[in-house]
Amino acid sequence: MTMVEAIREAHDVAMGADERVVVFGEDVGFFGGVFRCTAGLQAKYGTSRCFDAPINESGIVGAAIGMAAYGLRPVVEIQFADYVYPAYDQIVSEAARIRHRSNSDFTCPMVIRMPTGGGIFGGQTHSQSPEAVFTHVSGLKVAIPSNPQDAKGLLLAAIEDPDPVIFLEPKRLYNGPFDGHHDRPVTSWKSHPLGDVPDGGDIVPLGKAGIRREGKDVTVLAYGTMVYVAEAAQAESGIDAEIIDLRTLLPIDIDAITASVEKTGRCVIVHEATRTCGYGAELMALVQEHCFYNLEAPVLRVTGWDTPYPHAQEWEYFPGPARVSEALKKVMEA
Amino acid sequence: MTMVEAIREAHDVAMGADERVVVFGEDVGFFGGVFRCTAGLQAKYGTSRCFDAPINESGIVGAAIGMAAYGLRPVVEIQFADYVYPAYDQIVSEAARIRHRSNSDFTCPMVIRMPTGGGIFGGQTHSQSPEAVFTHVSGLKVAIPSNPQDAKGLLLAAIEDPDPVIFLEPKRLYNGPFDGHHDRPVTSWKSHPLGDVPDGGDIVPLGKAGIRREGKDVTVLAYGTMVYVAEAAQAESGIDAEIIDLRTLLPIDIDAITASVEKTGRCVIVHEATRTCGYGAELMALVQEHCFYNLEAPVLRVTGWDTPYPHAQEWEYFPGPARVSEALKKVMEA
Amino acid sequence: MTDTPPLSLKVPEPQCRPGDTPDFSEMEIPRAGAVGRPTVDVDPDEIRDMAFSIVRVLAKDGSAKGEWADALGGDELRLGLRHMLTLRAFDARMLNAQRQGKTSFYAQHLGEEAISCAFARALRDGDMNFPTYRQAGLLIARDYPLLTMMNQIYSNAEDPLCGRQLPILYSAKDHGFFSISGNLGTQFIQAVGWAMASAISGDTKIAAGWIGDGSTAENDFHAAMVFASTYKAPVILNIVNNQWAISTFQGIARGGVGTFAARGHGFGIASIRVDGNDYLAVHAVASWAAERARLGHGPTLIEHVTYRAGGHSTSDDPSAYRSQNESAAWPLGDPIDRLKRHLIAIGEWSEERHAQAEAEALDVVTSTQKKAEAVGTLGGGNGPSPRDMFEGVYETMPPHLIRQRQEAGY
Amino acid sequence: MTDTPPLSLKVPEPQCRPGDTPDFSEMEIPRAGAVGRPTVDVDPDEIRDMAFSIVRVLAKDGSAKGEWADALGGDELRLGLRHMLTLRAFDARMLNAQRQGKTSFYAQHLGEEAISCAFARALRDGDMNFPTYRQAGLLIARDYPLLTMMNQIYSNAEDPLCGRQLPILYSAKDHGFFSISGNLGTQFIQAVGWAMASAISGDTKIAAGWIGDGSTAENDFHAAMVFASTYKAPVILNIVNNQWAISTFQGIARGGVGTFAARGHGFGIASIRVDGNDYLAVHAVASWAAERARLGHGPTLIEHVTYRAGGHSTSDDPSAYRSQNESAAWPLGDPIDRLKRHLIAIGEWSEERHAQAEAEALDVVTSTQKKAEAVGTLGGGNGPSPRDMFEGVYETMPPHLIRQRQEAGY
Ligand SMILES: Cc1ncc(C[n+]2csc(CCOP(=O)(O)OP(=O)(O)O)c2C)c(N)n1
Ligand SMILES: Cc1ncc(C[n+]2csc(CCOP(=O)(O)OP(=O)(O)O)c2C)c(N)n1
Ligand SMILES: [Mg+2]
Ligand SMILES: [Mg+2]
Repeated sequence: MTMVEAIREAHDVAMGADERVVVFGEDVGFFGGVFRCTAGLQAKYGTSRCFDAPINESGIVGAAIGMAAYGLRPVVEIQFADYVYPAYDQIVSEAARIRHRSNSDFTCPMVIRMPTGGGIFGGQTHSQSPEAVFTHVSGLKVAIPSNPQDAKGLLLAAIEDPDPVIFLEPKRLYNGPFDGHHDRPVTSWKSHPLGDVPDGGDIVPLGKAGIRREGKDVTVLAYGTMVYVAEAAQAESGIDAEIIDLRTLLPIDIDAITASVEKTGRCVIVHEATRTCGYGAELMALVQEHCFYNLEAPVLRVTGWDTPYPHAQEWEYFPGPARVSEALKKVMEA
Repeated sequence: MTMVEAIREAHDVAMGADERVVVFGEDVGFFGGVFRCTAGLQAKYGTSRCFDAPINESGIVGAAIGMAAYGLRPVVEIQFADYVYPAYDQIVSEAARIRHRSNSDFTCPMVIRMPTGGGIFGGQTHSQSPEAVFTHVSGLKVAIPSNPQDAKGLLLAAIEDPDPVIFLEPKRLYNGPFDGHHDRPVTSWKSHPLGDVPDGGDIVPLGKAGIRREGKDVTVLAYGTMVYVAEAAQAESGIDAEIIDLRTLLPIDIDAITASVEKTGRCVIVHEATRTCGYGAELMALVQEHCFYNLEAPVLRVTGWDTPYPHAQEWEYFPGPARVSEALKKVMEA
Repeated sequence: MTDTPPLSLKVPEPQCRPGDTPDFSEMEIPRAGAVGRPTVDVDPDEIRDMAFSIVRVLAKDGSAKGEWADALGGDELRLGLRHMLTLRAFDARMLNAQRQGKTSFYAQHLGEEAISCAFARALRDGDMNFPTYRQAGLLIARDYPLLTMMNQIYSNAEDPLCGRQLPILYSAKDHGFFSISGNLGTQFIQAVGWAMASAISGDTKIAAGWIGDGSTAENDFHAAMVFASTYKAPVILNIVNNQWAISTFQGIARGGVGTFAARGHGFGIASIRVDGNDYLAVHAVASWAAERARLGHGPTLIEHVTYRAGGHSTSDDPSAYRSQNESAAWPLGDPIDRLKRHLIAIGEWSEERHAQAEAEALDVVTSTQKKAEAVGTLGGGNGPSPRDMFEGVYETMPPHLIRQRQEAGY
Repeated sequence: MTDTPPLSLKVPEPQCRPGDTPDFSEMEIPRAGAVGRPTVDVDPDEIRDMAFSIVRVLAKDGSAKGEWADALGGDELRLGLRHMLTLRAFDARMLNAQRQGKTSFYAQHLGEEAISCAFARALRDGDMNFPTYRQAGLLIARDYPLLTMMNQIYSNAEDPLCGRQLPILYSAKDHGFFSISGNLGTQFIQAVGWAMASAISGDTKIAAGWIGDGSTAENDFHAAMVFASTYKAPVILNIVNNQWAISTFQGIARGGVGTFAARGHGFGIASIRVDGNDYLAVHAVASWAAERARLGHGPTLIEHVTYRAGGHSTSDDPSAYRSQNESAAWPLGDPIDRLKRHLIAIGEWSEERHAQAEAEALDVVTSTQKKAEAVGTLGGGNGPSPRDMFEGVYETMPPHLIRQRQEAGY
């Protein structure tokens, strides 16, 4: 199934199993969301468990916080990650802090879903990857699946989690894997093993990375769409790279990272977000702190540039396989 | 003079020299701000150039953006950095992007001032250091003075700058330097050379770090209050550390950093903000990218913990001289 | 109080969904001319009822009725008609171009043309609009070059925004048109700030903010109302109520009050509802609000009542969430038909001249489109340089961006 | 329109500043009993005028007047008086403790005691308040232990929040008191969300949001109004208008409309202004709003009109921005005096008993304070463990935090 269908199914499973799970957001009710991730839920569970919200991201999150404090398990959709900033205060000052500041008198189990990343000619307001402004915030968890299997399993884990989870959905992967070769025919999830999603309620645990390819020469740390870009770059460069799909950015699976870098002695970090103070900076710091004496070459970052996400220059901005291959070669030659 | 007086004087000089400079924010008008940084301005320049704003940080920044688009030079105060998040969308999606998205048809010259950092028993909502959520945003500049001289010069530079500047004022330094020894008598700026502030309109340029102490053993990268903590740690550890006061975090003075680390081969990064994805992660990445082959030891980060800023445990949270000294020793022994 | 029954959540529902028969009979529509025109210095309290009525000028028979029927002459009305015809033709061609893959995205104005076209004519040079993506009439009615608009839509080498911004999110300072944001609501408070700046500077210019019915729910709406109310800013705050926000009907944003204009009553702001499909009414109300602002009597909130006859954008299929017949059932008619009928009624126009004007509008648009496509279309090769994406992040490019540009090889 | 004069910025100014003579004669104060009591299912439109008047029960002579004079008996009134006396004594002692350096910060309720004390008695167990730092009466009037409050204020080893949170930002779920945020406004929409959750769950509980006059300017206020209006949430939205926001007078937030209660009219929300220094009036209006919410008639916006007789907080010196005589000139008097006079008037109280009750309240507070100080005061040694700052960031501590805790040596 597609990632959209997997996300829909995760909602369905969770709502069916737990009355406390409620779903709302802009256009998520009758219509089922602009990406159709909640299609059918209102018809099945009624308007008081799946409904349209006013266009107010801060209000959506703020109301969800109140619902979570009451005892529900709200799962809300922000239509695009680019539109989460109005909710930033409610997320950072409230959702992330309520458990700590109240000594667990009140808690905030909720999931804030949002399509993230580029590759769809969405320009600067439909393409952003804001993960780093959440991973800096203690009290939050941040997950980002790269395939339908993980999308379902991680979303179920996020809904069960007792704390607030930012759930980033790489929109370019909704209907098929994408390795950055925009000029080639699009592929669908049907033909991909990870598009084959198990029934039922099995979760993919938060905080555990996945190894997408074992290799001995260099460790590639990636997540979301960049996992496929890394795979393409590996194939094209022929370098025996170990590709790690981080899956959860906060808390990070440091053991998976160190185990790999200790083995390879080299590391390339890939993300779509702008570089300065992006999540790659933290990965770079962690690798340096944990594996300094194993490193045979400087760790490299391949990222989006420090500019707003452009419209016409999408493919010059998007860190594609060519740039990642180059980094792989560079880190091997160093 | 104190840092508060220096900031006041910078406003006064700028308002006197340029009619387009207007100042507003919560309690900044008649009262002159809860930290008194705008005291006297309304009386001198009138209520239409210095006035109280409704308690709406998003509105304050949003209105200032409109004023900047008109051609004014707004300087707004956010009462505490902890309260800037409601304005995050206006800052990130608007102020930072207007020049780029309009191809300079419209621009956004404005300064957003806010007291930052802890050390005053302000608890989790009067102590935060949110610099990293701004340094990740292309289109913004971020400055943070550590003394009255820089406060005046950097603020004047920020007001003259053609682009939006986030101006962080370490509130623990408003009335005197503070090295983390909270149990010792407070010192004032009078007795400090950097409290001696030149008259007139000389600026301290954005993007240029200051070397606070030359040394050959290890480079300490610090800013704001941490500069004094670093000085104390240096003195107490006796290690010949070179202490760099970054002063501007975006754009960063990479030349000053590399020059120093190439010389010392060792680096300790100190900030008060939470560690994960803090500004220190980017510094760590930059040092690694630019000085990998000069590094004789892992770069270390001394930071606030990944928790909300506590009230009672302030001094266990605050990265004081003891922790920095320890890091200096550790990096020397490595 | 004794025990109470279980509570339940009330979720507003639209009157009709796909398959249902649209019925607007609940909607109270005063006849043209019924609502009086107060003086521009009126106390907002005295015109409370105007937020619950609708200012209308054009009657069914094409005549102009009442105190709001202001002095627009035949030439001005024909010009207005041309602007609307041009906008409609422009939309048709650009929708088509998007289907042909010549651009990534487009949003049309179908049924809403009168609002931006008439409003633009009520402002002066130097005034500033803070528009949404559905007010291109503000540009067309102030003679902004269609070619420049198309070059942006095609993100070609002559795109004035160098391919950085999405199609249709125009920026035209010298045409009183602020750079459109892709983020809803943010610009409403910016318009108020701009107006405050004009007042601070002792200027005579005014600003106009624009927001959709759905977007009034955004928090920036509140900021705009608070600041406009407190500082009596010379600003016109326009709500375009086209009944829908993508798939969400206006009731979700409006809630338990009858109209969006009523929001103004909480702030002591003069609030007027106007028939958004009535060129004369929109122009008259806009002129009234502009004069009020210019004379220092403060802000006006205008709710333009209209209907989004087309899809939300080229990414949208309305048949999934609303009845296909709803547009036909919409009681305020089509703005172009209504102005045309009026011009004919007053002997200033004819079916023939209209057909000719329609053809002319289409000609102009099509020939301009050829020119634009000769320059290039999205992904068609002759686009803006990758260098452009690094420019303009700051006035002067900082070292780290220069390094990145070099790393990128541009 | 011909050329217009230069515009200028209007910045509202308070009636008086230090040195000026306070004058509240502009303030319209209906006599006690003048405002009628509608049925709880009333259409908000029918009670528009209530947002511009003030519900008052207690007359100058101490008698209770009109339809809002509800059935509180002597015992309940004496209890209410005790709650207010206790809160006032508590404030006095804690202010003093702060001056002595036993805590970092305190904010008092002087003059506003009736609001939270009376409101608390109108709710039921299970209902939830989302308070600000100026509603400690909600705890005291529901018998939350003073000792626990003080332990938090002193951040000592028995601080229920382990020293993590500021003094006075209490959290007491089982007393219907949500964890107070240091960020203004954020909780107003959370209260609406909590109420929606109760409705979604078919529960009978209601929520109450709290916000200050100045904080109504925050955008979260809009979110709360929009969601409450759209989903008819069972919530009471309380605005405590104590005339000041630190140094900023209420006119800066209120703007061009006469009252804060009027904000509700833009949303079709029942809006009532009440004399916040009148225990009976606050209790009656709160009970009315609670019943309205519980019966599914939706939200009520209440503006409590009062005066912040003390400084904003221990960090504030009001003499710098307002007249020292303003408090004395405040026309609605003191809530404790007024309830006392009423009790005496109805023969349920006497000066002697009052003096005694005052003494008792002070006793209770002082002896409790001794107990709390015996445990410890801020920085006095016996504080919460540094370990506690690492706990509760998440339900289970993630590896990176465990590492940091070890690095910290705890
Ligand atoms: C902050 C933000 N949230 C969500 C969106 C996605 N979005 C784009 S248009 C739209 C609907 C807007 O409806 P309305 O305000 O009624 O304007 P209309 O399209 O009807 O003219 C939404 C939800 C956005 N662009 N920005
Ligand atoms: C988001 C935010 N902005 C600013 C502040 C700083 N601040 C604390 S109290 C206060 C004034 C609040 O006034 P009001 O809402 O009238 O409540 P009152 O103190 O009068 O009870 C301000 C500006 C804050 N705590 N949070
Ligand atoms: Mg709409
Ligand atoms: Mg107040």
